Amino acid sequence: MDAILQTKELTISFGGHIAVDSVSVHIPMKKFTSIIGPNGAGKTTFFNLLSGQLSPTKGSIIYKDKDITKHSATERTRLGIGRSFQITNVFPNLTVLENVRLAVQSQAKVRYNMIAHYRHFKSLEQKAYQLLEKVFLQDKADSKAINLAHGEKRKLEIAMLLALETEILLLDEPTAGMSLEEVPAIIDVIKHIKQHEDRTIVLIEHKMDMIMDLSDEVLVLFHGELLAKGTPEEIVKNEMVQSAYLGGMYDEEEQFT
Amino acid sequence: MNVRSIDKSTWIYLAIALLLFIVPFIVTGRSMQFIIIQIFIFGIFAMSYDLLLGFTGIISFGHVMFFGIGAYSTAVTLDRFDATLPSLLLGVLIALVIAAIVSFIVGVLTLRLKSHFYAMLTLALAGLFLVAAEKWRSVTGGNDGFTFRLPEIIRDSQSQYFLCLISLILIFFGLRRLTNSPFGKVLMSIRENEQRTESLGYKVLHYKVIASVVSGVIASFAGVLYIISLRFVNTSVFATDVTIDVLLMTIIGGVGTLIGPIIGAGLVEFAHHWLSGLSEVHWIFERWIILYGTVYILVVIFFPLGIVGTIQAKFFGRTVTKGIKDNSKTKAG
Amino acid sequence: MKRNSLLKLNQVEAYIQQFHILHDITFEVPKGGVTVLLGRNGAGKTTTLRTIMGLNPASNGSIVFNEQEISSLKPHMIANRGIGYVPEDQGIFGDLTVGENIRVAMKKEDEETTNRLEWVLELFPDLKKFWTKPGGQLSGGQKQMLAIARAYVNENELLLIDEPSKGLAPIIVEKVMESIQQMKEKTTILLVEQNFLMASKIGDQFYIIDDGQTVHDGQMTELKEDKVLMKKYLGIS
Amino acid sequence: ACGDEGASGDSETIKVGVLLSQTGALETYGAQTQRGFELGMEYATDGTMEVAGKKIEYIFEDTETDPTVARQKALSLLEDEEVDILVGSSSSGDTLAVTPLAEEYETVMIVEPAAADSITGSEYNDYVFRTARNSSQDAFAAAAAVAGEGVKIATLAPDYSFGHDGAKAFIAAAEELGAELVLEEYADQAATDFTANIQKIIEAEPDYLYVVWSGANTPWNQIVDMKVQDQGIKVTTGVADIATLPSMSPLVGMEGFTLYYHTLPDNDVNNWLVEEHKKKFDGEVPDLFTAGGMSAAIAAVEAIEKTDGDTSGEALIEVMEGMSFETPKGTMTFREEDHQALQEMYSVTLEESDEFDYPVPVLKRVLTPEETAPPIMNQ
Amino acid sequence: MDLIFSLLINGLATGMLIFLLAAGLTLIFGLMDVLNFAHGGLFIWGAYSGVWFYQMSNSFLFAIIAAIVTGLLLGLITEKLIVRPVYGNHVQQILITLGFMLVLQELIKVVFGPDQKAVFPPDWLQGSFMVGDIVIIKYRLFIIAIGFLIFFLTLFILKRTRIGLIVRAGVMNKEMIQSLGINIRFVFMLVFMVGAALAALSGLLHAPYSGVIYAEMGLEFSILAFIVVVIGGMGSFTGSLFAAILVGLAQAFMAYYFPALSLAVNMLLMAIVLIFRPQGLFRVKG
Ligand SMILES: Nc1ncnc2c1ncn2[C@@H]1O[C@H](COP(=O)(O)OP(=O)(O)OP(=O)(O)O)[C@@H](O)[C@H]1O
Ligand SMILES: Nc1ncnc2c1ncn2[C@@H]1O[C@H](COP(=O)(O)OP(=O)(O)OP(=O)(O)O)[C@@H](O)[C@H]1O
Ligand SMILES: [Mg+2]
Ligand SMILES: [Mg+2]
Repeated sequence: MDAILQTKELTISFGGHIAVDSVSVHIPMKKFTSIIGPNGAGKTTFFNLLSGQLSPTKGSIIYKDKDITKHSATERTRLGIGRSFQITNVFPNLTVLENVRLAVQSQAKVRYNMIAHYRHFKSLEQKAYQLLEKVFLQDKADSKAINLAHGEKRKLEIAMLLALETEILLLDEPTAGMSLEEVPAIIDVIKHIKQHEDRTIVLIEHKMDMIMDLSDEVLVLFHGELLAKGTPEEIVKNEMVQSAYLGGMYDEEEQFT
Repeated sequence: MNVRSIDKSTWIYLAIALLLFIVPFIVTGRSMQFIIIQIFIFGIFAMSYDLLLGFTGIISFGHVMFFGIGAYSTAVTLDRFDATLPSLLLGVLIALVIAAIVSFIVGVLTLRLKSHFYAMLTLALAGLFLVAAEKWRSVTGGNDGFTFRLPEIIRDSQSQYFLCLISLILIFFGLRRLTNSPFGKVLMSIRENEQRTESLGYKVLHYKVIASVVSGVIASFAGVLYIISLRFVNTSVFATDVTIDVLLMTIIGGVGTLIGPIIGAGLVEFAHHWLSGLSEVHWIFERWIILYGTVYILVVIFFPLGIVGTIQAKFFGRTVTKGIKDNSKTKAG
Repeated sequence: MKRNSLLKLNQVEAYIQQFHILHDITFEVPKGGVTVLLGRNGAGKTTTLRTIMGLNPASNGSIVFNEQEISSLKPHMIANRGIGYVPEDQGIFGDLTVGENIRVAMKKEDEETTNRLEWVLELFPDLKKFWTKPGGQLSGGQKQMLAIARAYVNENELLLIDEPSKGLAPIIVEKVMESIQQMKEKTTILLVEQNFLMASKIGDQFYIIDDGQTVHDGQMTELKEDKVLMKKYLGIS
Repeated sequence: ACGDEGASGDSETIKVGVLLSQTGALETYGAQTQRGFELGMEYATDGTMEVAGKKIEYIFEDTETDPTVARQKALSLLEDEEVDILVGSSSSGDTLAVTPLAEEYETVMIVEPAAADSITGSEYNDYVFRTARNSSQDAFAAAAAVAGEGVKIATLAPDYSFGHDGAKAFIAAAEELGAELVLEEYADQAATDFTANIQKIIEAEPDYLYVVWSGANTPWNQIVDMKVQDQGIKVTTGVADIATLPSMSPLVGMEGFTLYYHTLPDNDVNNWLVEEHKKKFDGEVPDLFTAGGMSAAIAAVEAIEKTDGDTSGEALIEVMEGMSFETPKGTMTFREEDHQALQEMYSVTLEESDEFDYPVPVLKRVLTPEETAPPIMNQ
Repeated sequence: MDLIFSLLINGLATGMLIFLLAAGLTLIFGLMDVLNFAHGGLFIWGAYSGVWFYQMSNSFLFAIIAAIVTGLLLGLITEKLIVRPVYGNHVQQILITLGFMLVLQELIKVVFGPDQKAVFPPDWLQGSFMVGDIVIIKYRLFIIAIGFLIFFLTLFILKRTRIGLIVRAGVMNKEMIQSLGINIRFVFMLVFMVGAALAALSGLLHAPYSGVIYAEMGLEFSILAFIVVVIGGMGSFTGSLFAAILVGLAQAFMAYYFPALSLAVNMLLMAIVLIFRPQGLFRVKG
């Protein structure tokens, strides 16, 4: 199994509180890995470490055989690690289209051009528009991002992430607050990427049915430590996971999407 | 907004520029020309400020330091050498180079600070320049300042007018292109959400420093023009009042627009001229500054986004931003 | 039922800036129990709650709470009439500590309130653990817990809760459900919830909002049976 | 180059443009100059407002103590109003922004009351004359009041051009008279606490402390509170306008100098000024720069009379160089070399007065124009 | 030793004076995040009205009350007419408060005349006494005492009530604090008024210290106040106190030991603090 991303004893503490505790994992190339764990287990923090928002107290991160522990968030994005945010994190006063175009522009490496008019780059705008269609947000292309409903902002997040075309996609609860009607569509988008574009995807979610449906492998974080890992089926059966995370909820018969 | 409407606005701007070329043949009074020249100069200065405030979302209280650098570099060069075109050009070159270096250093030093802290640090640095100008009396003449001679060709008012007008037009269109370039869009995204810009793969500090250098160099050039129009320099070119003036012009015109600062400069200069003139009409207007202050207040009430900003938002339904992030929202998250 | 409805919206309309967002919201929340608002993204659920709170005043229609019109009142007055609010974005004061976030919400410091606080902290022990941590540094789920806790510490007649289960681990969702079930003995709850599993478990009756209008209502038990309706408005099959 | 019409010798009315601060921190000075100038015109023309058979008019413009505004107003005076003579202004910076224009338009400018040495020194041009005293004259007056063989002196001055000019000139003048400098201290003029500076002065143990001060944060209270005088150090300074006298009450008994106080000069012009001023302004007496404004007006009128109405630059310069004229401060003479008017200054003692609730300067000795003649600095 | 002690005590007094000045701004700018450039206007109005009453009544106590009342009233007007429409928007705050500052400053000249005015401490605070070889100026002791009094009083109020919390929460998220049943407008108004009253009071107390008052002093001193609030750490009372004392001591010692730098001392201090502690000296705590 080829690991595209690997952590070694990754640790971070915030003033004594150890949020991620010596986590060593392999993220297999072109596979779908999910991370679950109770609230405050350190999932988002783990993402922040991977994407460079935070730097670890200890341990290292290796991406394609290269130690990137000291790289900045910007550099990691450029290397191919892209992420979405759990708390919606967009450019509030720019239009939806501009939000995505900025991501497309970065991907196309049109970064420091001060001379040309932005409209000169027609293809970028088209691509941004296509991405909006992909997440069903084309109607809102000209609205300011701040005016979107919560679920719509989440879709925008996904479109911006897709625009970066990174090799790894780190998705932090992409469907939180998204309506039941839309969730399957987003899942389809994610599936489509996984299958047709050969990306590596890492997903944080609390929706177990989604995890079951999509994952090749599941990692369980608990109090910052790696509690378990395995296939979805193994994980659901794991008793520790049951008591720490699922709380019997998942036993129930009733299941809605 | 489509390509066509952009073209239209470019034409309008060009037409206005053309009209301005005719003005000196109609307005021949040197004093009125001097006022218009000041508007051009402060228009340039305010645009450079808006690149920081309106486009990148940085409030600086020390922008005057670049203005002063431009002013002193030119004045001292002209004073030390003879009053010829080459020494003027040398002065301008020195002004721009020093401003570029200083704005680069200041940018690297300060831009990692957040909002108020950044603003105050720039205030401090500009304050240090003021003290330096005061203390380095042998070169600057201190607070009393000194006068100097100008090369023949730019000595008369007409040629100063054209020099400033051409500079204004070139800088306006230059900055307009810059803000509409992919680079400019990244600046705006920094204004909106710095951290997110970073995670899209942009090196935010680079952008901010570049913006600060461009802005500093232009401000320095405004200082050069100012000193040419005044033929006299003293420490007031480093005074905080000047930063405040330019800040006001930018805000009154509308942050985040380029024509705004120019209109702001015009409005402030004319309001000033007109209101102070009132004091001769009737003694009741001796305290015209009260009216002047009231103008600011009324602008905020009736044109909350600045003159241009508000008009754009009202009549063209264009989205104009407040310029500065509303921290309340980001903090709460 | 008409007599003892606690909250009653009648043909409420609302604008956000120049956009007409709510067209015709009409529903009643009976005293006691849990009323659920359902609907797709952007339907106007959040806006409805904000309109009730006075944060986004209604331009038309009436909002009657406890037989008094409240649609023209200021948000703090509405809150002081006994309505609590857990907003969609949690509304945590990022620079205040967890403790301060709660303290700033507490209207009284009597025994009753202290008891409630203890009960809430038992429900969400994480909050106790991070009592002195700035709210902004909490994990997404912890923030959600804090937002709920903040609304619970006061004695309110009506609680408006916007998507409480969002971002919570299943085990916590269960706890929240339990807590709501306990709460509803004393307090009426108006809930917006996408997690249908949860909504169907604790909801008593529901309204569906679509494009700024209330388009359907009924008892939760009926909805669970009505596959057609669920498909039509909620996309659940 | 241009602007020949501005100085035309034979137009029917003669116009004088006066630049002064009517708003901002220096507006009290501006107001004094304005009153003085108006009275001076009246006096010099015997109320006819005519000189050499022509009508004479004057226009006041507010510089707002801002060099840019000063230049713009000067341009408007020179071009739009076509004034024949400029007068002004209240601040040295404003004045320096305007003097090049005087040269350019070949129009004489009478500087009043700006005091910077450089105006008639390094920045001198032929069209500039000054009725106001300059900082060096202040210093000479002060030195004359206190310095002598072997006297130890210290200075305290604000840390900007005005302070440095004043202190340096005083030290030079005092050393000339045989005094010995023990400390040269500069303080931030905006500071509220002068303890450190005063402490140093006490340690230096001078006989006299000469304070150059202008601006509102006065050090007087602290000098007294820190018991400077109790240590045998005599404080001396220039007495400024009446508004500042109340704040000087801790200094009663001090020996210093002043350039004008209405009771000091003993001559007809001053008598007229005091009387008319009181009459016109509700019993108020003329102040520091009222006399200056009047002197400037008298200088202008007398010069025009001498040229017989010719207001061209050359004609005026020719008659004004070396011209003597009677002012409220006695006879003034424009020195040929640098166009600085030599004038009387007054050595005074600050004493309590029954009339006012503030101390007033009482004449010790009139310092003759020669005594306070500053060095020529425009070479 | 005496020298150092003397510099210390005088630096401390200056620091306290600066703290009094900054205390109001700590509330308005630090806590409420309003870039109030009219603060200097409140300061001079406090000074002039207080001095006017002082000279009318000959009672310094009466003057203090007058200054406070002036501050409260002006604060009320300023908050209602000027600041209320622009909470949360720094750009507009700068413009409108600067405009109001000009109005306030110019109105001073209309009401009280353009001349500077001399002010002396009341008899019981006049003069100085010696302790050993050190001169101690009475009025400075008084300032130090008042400074500490105000510091502890404000701190007590902020700690004891939820006001501090509410204001900070309100600045972060106005809607949420309203949803918690708090009339944030009213709270803001009250806090602003108190801030204005503190500014006015410090204006009055400053007057006998420097011996004269003049209309332009407002802007000069408000910049100093901004410096102190920022290097103190935005909204921390303890921070402002420390920063103010730091500034006072730095001024005193620099003027003695490095007089060449004394013009630059405030700016240097601020630059150094911000470069090495970008968040200010103290983090804000309720
Ligand atoms: N400030 C605004 N300006 C313009 N339109 C807005 C604004 N805020 C919200 N809207 C629009 O109003 C509609 C209703 O939004 P609302 O937040 O009430 O939806 P919602 O039902 O809560 O959706 P979600 O389930 O995604 O939270 C959306 O279409 C949204 O785009
Ligand atoms: N910047 C920070 N400073 C201090 N503590 C932090 C910071 N970020 C996170 N933490 C703490 O680290 C722990 C892990 O947080 P994290 O956000 O990673 O949790 P999570 O697993 O993503 O939870 P959730 O499912 O609720 O989002 C939490 O207790 C949180 O309070
Ligand atoms: Mg998380
Ligand atoms: Mg919603």
